[in-house]
Amino acid sequence: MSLSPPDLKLHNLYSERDERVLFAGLSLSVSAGDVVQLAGPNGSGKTTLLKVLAGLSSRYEGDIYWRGENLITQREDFRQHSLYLGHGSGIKAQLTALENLRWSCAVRGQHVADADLHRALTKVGLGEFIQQPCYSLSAGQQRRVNLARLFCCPAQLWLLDEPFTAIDQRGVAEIEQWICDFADNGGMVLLTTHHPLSLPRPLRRIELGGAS
Amino acid sequence: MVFANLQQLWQMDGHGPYVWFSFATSAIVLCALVFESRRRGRNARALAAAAARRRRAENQF
Amino acid sequence: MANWQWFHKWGSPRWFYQFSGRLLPWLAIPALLLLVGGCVWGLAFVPADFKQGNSFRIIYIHVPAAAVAMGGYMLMATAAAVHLIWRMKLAAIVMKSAAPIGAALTFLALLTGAVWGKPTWGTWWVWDARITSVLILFFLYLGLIALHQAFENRDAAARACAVLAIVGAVNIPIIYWSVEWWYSLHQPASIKFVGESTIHPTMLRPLMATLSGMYLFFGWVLLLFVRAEIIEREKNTRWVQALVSGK
Amino acid sequence: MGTSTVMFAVLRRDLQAALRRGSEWSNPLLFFLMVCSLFPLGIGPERQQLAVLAPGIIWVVALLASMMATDGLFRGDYDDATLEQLLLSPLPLYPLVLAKTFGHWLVSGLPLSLLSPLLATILQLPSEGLAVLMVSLLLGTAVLSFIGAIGAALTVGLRKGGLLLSLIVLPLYIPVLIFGSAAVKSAIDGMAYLPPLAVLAALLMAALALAPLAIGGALRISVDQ
Repeated sequence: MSLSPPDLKLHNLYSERDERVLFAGLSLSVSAGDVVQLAGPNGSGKTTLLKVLAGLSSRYEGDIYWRGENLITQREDFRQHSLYLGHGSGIKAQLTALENLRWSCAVRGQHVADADLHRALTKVGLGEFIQQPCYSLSAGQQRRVNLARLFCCPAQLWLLDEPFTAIDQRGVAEIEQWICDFADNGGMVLLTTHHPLSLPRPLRRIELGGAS
Repeated sequence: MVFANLQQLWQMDGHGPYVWFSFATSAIVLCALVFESRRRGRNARALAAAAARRRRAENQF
Repeated sequence: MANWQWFHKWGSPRWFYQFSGRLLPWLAIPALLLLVGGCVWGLAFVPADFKQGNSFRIIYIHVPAAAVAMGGYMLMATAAAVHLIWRMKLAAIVMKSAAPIGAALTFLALLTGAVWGKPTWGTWWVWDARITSVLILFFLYLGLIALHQAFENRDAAARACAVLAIVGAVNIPIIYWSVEWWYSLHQPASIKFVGESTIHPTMLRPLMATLSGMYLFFGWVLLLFVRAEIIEREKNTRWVQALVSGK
Repeated sequence: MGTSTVMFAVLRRDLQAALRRGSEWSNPLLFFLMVCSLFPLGIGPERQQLAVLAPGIIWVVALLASMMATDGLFRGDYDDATLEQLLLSPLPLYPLVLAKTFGHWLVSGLPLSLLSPLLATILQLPSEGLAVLMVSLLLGTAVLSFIGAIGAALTVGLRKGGLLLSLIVLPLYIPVLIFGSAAVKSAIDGMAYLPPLAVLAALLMAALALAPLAIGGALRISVDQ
């Protein structure tokens, strides 16, 4: 859509697990404002693809380009500008939501003032649970602590693995809105989900599991 | 030869059992390594042959 | 890239399979000749040691086994480094195949060392510096084999074992030096377990024969293990299937 | 944000998490206390006999307690997926892993060393050896933590990692055990105890410099399953 070269370009990506092909010849280019949904049955390699992009898995063939350069040479810059939210809870149960978030930002080398942390937590609806240890929160609320990272760690690319799990109906609509706002401001989103997405903006669906 | 006859070679002034036991077990272990490598080779070739037959069967249909 | 050509060619399992095929007889025959000849020479044609009597003849199998087991570990560490740096599959296969052979030779060194201790020291197990170091080397081998089996995925297993092999190789000199120091601490005046240099040259020559024979034997058996592993891993490729059905 | 502030943040979180859950730092200590008091029951109460064996006993049990503690070093983070965030940080992994392992030593090795004089008196260790025992344990348990962390990183992705960890790491612990107990013995016999302590310190420097490289590499491999 935009004239500038795509920020993220996948070329002929191939991966297999236990002698079963997950995806083959997968080519995709993502640029500012794109929202791409990776759909497909369970075990069709959606999570594997996200892990490959995030740099957590190296079991793939093919090339990935970030801003025109090969991703392998751009590892640090890519990690600075991308944010990966995986399956796990991503938080320590004995710590409070605030402490978890402070650690998540510190690990990325980004100093975030407590005020911003508070704002991020209230935005995801955990305003009054900030000082409680996370084991006293519900599964949905614990996921929201993880989602709060989206608002205090600046990034251009979101890699979201099943962001809607354990989130109630109202929450799903909220998250869809966040994704739209982020994409409208030039962000890129790659997410895997089973929910039928209803976004007011164009959405690209990539079917995995041999269909693509 | 340093020993007068085979009997002395076997006795080795009393140290015979230790020496011959060591050499015997060494021979056994080294031969076991060679047989193990042969066995792995045979298994691998059998797997490859089976894969080859499967490939030929697929190509016919 | 041209000068790296041989390196990537060398790393391709298919090329290595053919190359090693030609190499096998040149390793096997001299290995067996040197080993058997050296042993017969050491057993029957060398005068007994005036202090220890005939039990010293065990040296002709104990020292080669211990030395090649150590050499095998260092070879594994090198293959591990090559695999981690250049992701060469062949190096992973070499590392995986060298572990059981090294472990078997270390066990052999331990067994012959213990049996040798009986007539010389009167007990089956002597906490001598060399024997203790060989025992620790045996534990390192077992640790590597156990780690390799613990992983379901073969690639992850190879890379994890590569890290452990390199960490082990860095630690081996420290372990050997600390065991030597520990042994000298407790028995400063005791006679040193017969080192190569102290024995008479005529006794030394057969040792050189069995030692080089053992190295060649290690190379031969390693190639056999590696070739079997290559066939098993590449069983779905055309060249392997042609090779197998061609036979 | 400078690397040191990030390291401090990683350290702070781990200490908070560990102190909130008492079991993480009290288990190795209780193990150390109980197992040390088993030996007199096995060997017999005579003072002279125990005094000779005490340095070795305390050092072996400290080594086992430290190894038990390192199993949980990365497993907690692996299970709740915070380990991924560590690996995806734009910062190099070396300082992060260094801070994490140091934090783990503060929780396991340090209390062990501070408790050791109490154990020494139980095991009739002569008083000349007490100070050197504590110093040797302070240095030694730090080295054990870094070597153990390599094993923990290698086995974090495996279900039954605990036993395998001991098989991998124990051979690498041997030099630390040798020089640690030797330092205490020579202090008791009135001989020069500084050389073995110096070697322990050298092992610590080597571990500080090299271990995080292996730990980082091993973590990336374990997560890459």
